[in-house]
Amino acid sequence: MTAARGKWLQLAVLAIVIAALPLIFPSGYYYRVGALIFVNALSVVGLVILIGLAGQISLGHAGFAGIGAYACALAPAHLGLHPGLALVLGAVVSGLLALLIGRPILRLKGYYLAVATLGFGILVSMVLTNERALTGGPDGMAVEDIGLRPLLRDLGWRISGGEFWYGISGIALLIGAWMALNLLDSPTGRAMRALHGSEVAASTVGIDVARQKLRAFVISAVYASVAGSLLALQNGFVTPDIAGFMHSIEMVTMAVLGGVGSVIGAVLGAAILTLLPQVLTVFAEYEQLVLGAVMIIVMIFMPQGLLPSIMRRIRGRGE
Amino acid sequence: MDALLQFIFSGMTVGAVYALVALGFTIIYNASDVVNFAQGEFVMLGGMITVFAHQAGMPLPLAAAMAVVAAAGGGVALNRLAIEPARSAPVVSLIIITIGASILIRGAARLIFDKQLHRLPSFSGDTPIRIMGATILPQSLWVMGGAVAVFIGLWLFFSRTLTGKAVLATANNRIAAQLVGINTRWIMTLSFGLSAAIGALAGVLVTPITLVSYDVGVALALKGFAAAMLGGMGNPRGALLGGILLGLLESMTAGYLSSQYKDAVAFIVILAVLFVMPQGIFGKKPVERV
Amino acid sequence: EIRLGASVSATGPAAFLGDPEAKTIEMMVEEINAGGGIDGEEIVLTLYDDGGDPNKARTFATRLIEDDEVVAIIGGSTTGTTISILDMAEDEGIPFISLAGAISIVDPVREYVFKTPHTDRMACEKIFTDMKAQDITKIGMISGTDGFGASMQAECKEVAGDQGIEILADETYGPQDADMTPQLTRIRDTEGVQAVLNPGFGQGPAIVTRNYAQLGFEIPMYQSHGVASNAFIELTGKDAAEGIRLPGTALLIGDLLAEDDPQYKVVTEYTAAYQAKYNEEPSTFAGYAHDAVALLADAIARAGSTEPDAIRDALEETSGFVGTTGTYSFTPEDHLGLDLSAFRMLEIADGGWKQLD
Amino acid sequence: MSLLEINGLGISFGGLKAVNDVSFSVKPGEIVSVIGPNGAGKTTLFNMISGIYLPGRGSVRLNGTDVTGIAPHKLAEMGLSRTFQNLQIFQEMSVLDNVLAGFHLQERGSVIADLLSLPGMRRRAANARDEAGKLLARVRLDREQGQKAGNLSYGALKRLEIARALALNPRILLLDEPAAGCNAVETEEIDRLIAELAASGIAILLVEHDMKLVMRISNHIVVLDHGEKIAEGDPATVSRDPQVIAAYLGREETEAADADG
Amino acid sequence: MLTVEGLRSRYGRIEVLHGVNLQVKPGEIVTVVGANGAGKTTLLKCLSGTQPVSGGSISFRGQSLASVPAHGRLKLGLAQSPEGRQIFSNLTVEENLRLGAFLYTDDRVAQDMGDAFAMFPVLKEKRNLPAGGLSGGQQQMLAIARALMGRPSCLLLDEPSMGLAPLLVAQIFEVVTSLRDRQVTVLLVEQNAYGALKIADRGYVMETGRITIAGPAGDLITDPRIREAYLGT
Ligand SMILES: Nc1ncnc2c1ncn2[C@@H]1O[C@H](COP(=O)(O)OP(=O)(O)OP(=O)(O)O)[C@@H](O)[C@H]1O
Ligand SMILES: Nc1ncnc2c1ncn2[C@@H]1O[C@H](COP(=O)(O)OP(=O)(O)OP(=O)(O)O)[C@@H](O)[C@H]1O
Ligand SMILES: [Mg+2]
Ligand SMILES: [Mg+2]
Repeated sequence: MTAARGKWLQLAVLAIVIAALPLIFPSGYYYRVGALIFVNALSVVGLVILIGLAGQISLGHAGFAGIGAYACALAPAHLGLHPGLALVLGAVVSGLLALLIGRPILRLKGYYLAVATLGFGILVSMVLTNERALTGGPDGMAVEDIGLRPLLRDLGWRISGGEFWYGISGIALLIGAWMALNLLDSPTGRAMRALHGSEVAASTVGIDVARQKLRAFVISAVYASVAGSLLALQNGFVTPDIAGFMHSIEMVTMAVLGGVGSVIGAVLGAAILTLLPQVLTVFAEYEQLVLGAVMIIVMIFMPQGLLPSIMRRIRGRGE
Repeated sequence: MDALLQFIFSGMTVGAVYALVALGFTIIYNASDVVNFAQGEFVMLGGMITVFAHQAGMPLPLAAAMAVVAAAGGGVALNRLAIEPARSAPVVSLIIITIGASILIRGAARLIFDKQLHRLPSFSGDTPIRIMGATILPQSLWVMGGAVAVFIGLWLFFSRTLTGKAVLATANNRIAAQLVGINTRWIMTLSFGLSAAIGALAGVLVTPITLVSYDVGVALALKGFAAAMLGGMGNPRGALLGGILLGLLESMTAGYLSSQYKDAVAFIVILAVLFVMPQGIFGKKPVERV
Repeated sequence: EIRLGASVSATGPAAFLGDPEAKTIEMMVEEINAGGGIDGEEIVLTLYDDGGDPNKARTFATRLIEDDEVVAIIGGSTTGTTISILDMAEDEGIPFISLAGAISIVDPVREYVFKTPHTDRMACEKIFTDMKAQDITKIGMISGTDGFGASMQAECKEVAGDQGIEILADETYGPQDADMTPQLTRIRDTEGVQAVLNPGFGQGPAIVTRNYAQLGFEIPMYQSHGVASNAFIELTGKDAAEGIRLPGTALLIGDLLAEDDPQYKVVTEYTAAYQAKYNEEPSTFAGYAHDAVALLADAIARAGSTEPDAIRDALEETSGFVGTTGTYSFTPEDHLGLDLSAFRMLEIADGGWKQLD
Repeated sequence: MSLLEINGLGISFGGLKAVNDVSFSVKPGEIVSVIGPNGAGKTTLFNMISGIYLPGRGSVRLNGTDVTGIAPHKLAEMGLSRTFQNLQIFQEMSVLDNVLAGFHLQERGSVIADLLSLPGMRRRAANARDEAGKLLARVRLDREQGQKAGNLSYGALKRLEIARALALNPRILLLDEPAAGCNAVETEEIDRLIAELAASGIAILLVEHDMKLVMRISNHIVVLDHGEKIAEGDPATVSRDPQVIAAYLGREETEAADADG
Repeated sequence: MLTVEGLRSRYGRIEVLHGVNLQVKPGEIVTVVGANGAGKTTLLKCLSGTQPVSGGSISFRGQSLASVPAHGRLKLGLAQSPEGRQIFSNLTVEENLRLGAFLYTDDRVAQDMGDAFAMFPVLKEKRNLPAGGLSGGQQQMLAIARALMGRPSCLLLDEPSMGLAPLLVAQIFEVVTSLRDRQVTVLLVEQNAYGALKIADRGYVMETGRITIAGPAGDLITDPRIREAYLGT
C-alpha cells in the first residue's frame, strides 16, 4: 500500500519537475542540458536495477549504450531502416547480446564480474573504433534525423530541436522510471533483492538465481541501449566515446552518487554529474579538482548515496 | 625465431609494468576489499614528482626517494581524509571514493605540475642489449627486477609476518580483528602508505620507458586491474603472473595476429580464463559455510 | 562588444591539441583588446573545455549559441568534436572555424564552416611527395588508433595509390601503449619496406621512435605533423630522433625562416608573445588557433559589423591572408584555403630542425 | 511410502570423508532427527539433500523421483524447504520482504507483467502479503515486520528463517539447529511449532543439539559420527546405545532423556 | 573488576539498552540471562568496544573505558568471544589462533596454542585448513580458543555453548569453571540458563534493555519467576 503510494508520488514529482522546469529556462541551452540529464538518468535507472536491486556490478554498460547509438547510425545508413525503428532494433540487439554473454559472465562475482563486463565494454568500443569502414572510426559518423519534428511542423506545432528532445527524453525517462518502480516492488524485484542478500538462501526458496541475474542484466542493457539511441538521435552524430570505459564509469558513478537503490536517486545522480561540469566551466582549471572532491564528500557524508541519505535525514527529523 | 624472442622481450617489459601496478593493488585490497582505482595516480605521482625534482637539480636517486615518500604520504592522506571517514559505507561507495580521488589527484597534478609529457633518463643508458638477434633496453631489466623485488617483498610480508596476517584479518572481519587487538585504523594507514609507495616506485621505474604526464594513471590502472584479476586479486603471485601474462598476450597478438585487436584478444583471453577459473589463476574461492 | 565563443579539448586525450589552442586563443583575445579591440569594440571571449568528448562539445556549442549568444565560434580540436559543433553552427547560422584535420569538415563545403589546419590528406601527400623524391615507393605504416592517427592512416592509404606508394605493412598501437617493438619487428621483417611512416601524436610516436632506434632500423622514418614540436625531440632523445622527416609549418622553424619569408613576421611575433606569456614554445596546433582568431578578427574588421552573416561573408572573401600555418584564401568552393605549399618538409638534425625544401 | 529417501550418500572435502554412505528415509508427517558430534557431517548432509553441495556418491529421492544433484531452486519447486545453521537472512530487506521472498514460487509471473505492473501481478502479490502476515504472527514477529531484518537479534532471526521456509508451503522441511540461541522457554515454542507442522502432514528432518527437544518430538533418530551412520532408531533405543552415549550424549544427557521418556 | 553504570546504547535512533547497571568482581563468574532481543549481545559489544555507548559508564579495573578503542581493550585484559563467532574465515585455523595472540610474540604463544589444541583436538586436526570450512560447532570452539589466546584477565562469552554437542557443552562449562581457578574473571551470556547459573557465582536477568533481577546464582535458579521465564518445565 505505502509502496504503491510511494511509487505514484515519485512519478508525480518527476513528471511535475520535467513539465515545470521549462518555465524557468532562460534560453534554449537549458533544454539541451535537461535532455542530457534525462537520457543519462534513463541509463542509470537501468543500472539501479542491476546494481542496486540485483547487486551485480557492471563496468561495461556503455557498451550497450554504444550499440543502441550505433544502431541508430548504422541501420538507417546501411539497411535503410527508419531511425525510430533502429532504436528498437538496437534495444533488441542489446537485449539479445546481454542474454548471450550474461550467462557466462554473471557466474562471476564482485570484481571478477567487474573486469569481465569491463572487457565486454572495451571490446564493443574497440570494434566501433577499429572498423572504420563501417563506423567511421574514432571520428564517428552522422545519424539521420528521426523526422518527427517536420511531421509536427506539418501538424502546425513548431518546436525547436532542443525543446523536442527535451520532451522526448523526459517522456522516455518517465516511462523508464515507471517500469523500474513497478519492478522494484514486484515479485521479480524481490527475487533480485533476495539474491543480492544471499544467493544460497534465495535459491532454496525457489529463486532461479542465474535467471534473475540475467533478467536484471538484460533489462539494464536495454535501458542503456535506448538511452544511447536517444543520445545519438538528438546529437545527430555518434562517436565511439559513447561506448568507452569512461562512460561506463560515469554511469556507475551517477548511480552510486544518487543512491544505488532508488530510481529518483538515479535521476539526482545523473543531474549532478551532468550539471557539475557545466557549472564548473567558471573555474575551468579547478574542474577536476572540484569534481573529485564533490564525489568524495558526497560519499563520505552520504554513504548510501544522495537520495537515501537525504530521505533518512528528513524522516529522522520527523520522528 | 629472433622475432619471437623480440615479442617475448616486449611482452615481459610491458608485463612487468602491469605487474608493478597490479602488485600495488594487492595490499589495499587485502586490507579492505577495496580496489583502489586511484592506484594509477600514485604511479603517475611517482613519475611526475621524480621528473620535477630531478629537473630542479636533485640527483635522480634522491628525487626518486622523495617521490616514493611523497606518494606514500598521499596514500596515507587518502585513507585518513576519505576512506576512514566513510568506513561504514558499502564497498561500491568506497570504490567511488577512490575514483573521485583519482580525478582529484589528476586535477591537482595538472595544476601543480603541467600538462606536458615528460621522460626520465634511463638508469643505465639506452644502449640496447642484444640477445640472439633480439634487443632489450637496460631499463626493461630495471622494471622487471623491480617487479620481482616488490613481489618477493609482498609475498614475505603476507606469508611470514604477523602484520601481514593482521592486514588479511582486517579485510576478512574488521570487528574480529579489533577484538584480537589489531589496530585496524593503523593497518589501513599502513596499507595505503605501502600501496602508494609501491605505485610510486613503479612510476619511477617505468617513466623512462612509458613517459609520464598528469593523465597516464587511468590507462595504467585499467591494465593493472585486469592483470590483477587475471592472476587472482589479492595474491602477489597472481599479480606478478597476471601482469606478465597480459603483457605477453598483447605482444604476441600484436606480433602474430593483429596489432589493432591486441587489447581485444587480451580481454577475450581474460574472459576465457575467468570462465574456467572464476577467481583468477591463483585466486582462492572464499570458504563460507551455510 | 564582440562575443566570441570557443570550445577546445584543453584536457582529456586530445589535450595535446587543445591546451596550446586554448592558451593561444586567450592570449590573442587579450592582445586584441589591449590594442583597443576591433573597431573600438572589445572582444568578450567565452572558452569551454570539452575534454575531447563530442557530446560535451555539442552541449557547449548549444550553450555558446543559445546562452552566451556569440557571433562566431572557434574550436573543435578533434574531428569528432568538430562534427558535433558543426551542425549547430550551420543550423543557427553562426560562423565556425574548426581546428581539426579531417577533410570531411570542409568537403562538401558548408556555408558557415571553415577550418585552418591542413587536411590530413595534404600531410600524406606532402610526405609521399618527399618519399618519391628519395626513390622510396614501398613503405610500412604504424599508426595510433586515436582519432588523429586513425584519420591519417585512412587518408594516407587512400592517396597512396595515386602517389605511387605501396603500403606493405600497416600496423597500429593504442595511444597509451608502452612498447611497440612487436609491431615494428613485423614491419622490419616485411620484405621490401624502404621507409616507415608513423602518424600519431602524444607519447606514441616518441615510444615508436625509441623502439625504432632500439631495433636498429636502418631505413628512414617519417613522422606526421602531429609531433612537430621541440618537445618531441626531448622525449625521444636527440639520438633516436636524428634523421626523422616530417611535414611541418613555418611556426616550427621561425628562427630558420628568411627575413623576407612572407610568414616571417607573423611567426616570430606570435612565437615571441607565446613564449613570453607561457614560458613554452607554441606547437603547430597552437598555430591553427592563432590563425583562426586572426582570420576572424580580420573578417570582423572588414565586415564592419558583428552580425554573424556579415562575418561569414567577410570570412569567405578572405584572400591572401598570411597566418602561421600558411596563406589563406577562402572562396565559396574552398573553406580551407591552404595549399600544399603551406607545409614545409623538415628533418631533425643535431637535436634541431632543418628545412628540406 | 517415503517422501524422502537417501541412499548411500557421501561427499569428501580434500580427502576428508565428511559424509560417508548414509541412508535413511522420511515419511510425510514424520519427524526424523539427525544428531551427532560437531563436525559429524549433519549440515553437510543437509547441504547435499537440498542441492547446495553435489553429492560425491549415492542418491537422493524425493517423492519417488531421483533428485540427486538438482539445483536448490528446482527442489524448492518440488516442495523441499530448509533453514540454515549459519543464518542466511536477506539482511537489507524488511522482515516482511524476507518472508515474501519465500512466496516467490507462488507469486512469480512473467517479467513483463512485473515491469508493467499488470493486475495479475498485483493480485498475486497481495495474496502473498496476507499469507506472509499470518506466518509472521505464527513466529511472533508480526510487530517487527516493517524493520530491516539485519536489525533483529539472533533468536529473532532464527524464527524469521523458519517463517520464510514455511512460506514455500513445503512437503518436507529441513531444520538445521532451529533452537540454537533460544532459551528453554523459547525452545518449547519451537517444539510446539514443529509438532504442529508434522501433524499437518509435513515431513520434518531436524538437526539439533538440544537433546530434550530431540528426544521429545522425534519419531526416528539417525546418529552420525565422522560422517558415518553409527546408529538409528526411536529415541529410547538411540539414547541407550552405548556407542551414541560415548561419542555424543555423555552420561548426564542420557539421564535427562530417560527421565522425559 | 568490571563496573557498568547506567549504560545506554542505541542502534540509530532506537535505544536498546536503557541504563544497565552491573558489576563483576575479580575471579567471579557472572552470567546474564534473558530472552531473545533483550540486549545481552549489545551489552557485551559495548563492553568490548565494538558498539558505541550513548550514556553511562564502563570501568575496568578502576579505569574508564570510554576513551579506549576496541583494539586497546584486549591489552587491558578484556577479551570477547562474540556472537556469531566472527572467525577469520579465509585464514587457517592456526592463523586464527595466532592472531588471537596478536599482541604477543613471546614463547608463551606456542604454549597457549598447544593448550588450545589440547582443549579442542579437532582444531589441531584442521590447523592448516581455512576456518571457513569448519562446521558450526568447530567454529564456535575456534572462537572461544581464539579469545583465550589473548590471555584475558576478564573474558566476555556470548553464548559459548551455542551449536555445541552435549558433551562439549559440558566441557565448555568445565573450561569456564577452570578459568576461575586461573584467576580469570568471566562474564557469561547464555541461553542455557540452567547450565550457566549452575556454574556461576552470581547472575543477572535482562529484559528489554534493563536488568530486572540480580542475585547469587543459587538463588536465581530456584526463583520461580526465572524458572517460568527461562528454565522451562
Ligand atoms: N566446504 C567445506 N570445506 C571443507 N571442509 C568442510 C566443508 N564442509 C564441511 N566440511 C567438513 O566436513 C565436516 C562436517 O561438517 P558439518 O558442518 O557437516 O558438521 P556438523 O555435523 O553440521 O557439525 P556441527 O554440529 O558443528 O554443526 C567437518 O569436519 C567440516 O570441517
Ligand atoms: N544492528 C542492529 N541494528 C538495529 N537494531 C539492532 C541491531 N542489533 C540488534 N538490534 C536490536 O537490539 C535489541 C537487542 O538485541 P541483542 O542482539 O542485543 O539481543 P540479545 O539479547 O543478544 O538476543 P539473542 O538472545 O536473540 O541473541 C533487539 O531488539 C534487536 O532487534
Ligand atoms: Mg552443522
Ligand atoms: Mg545475542
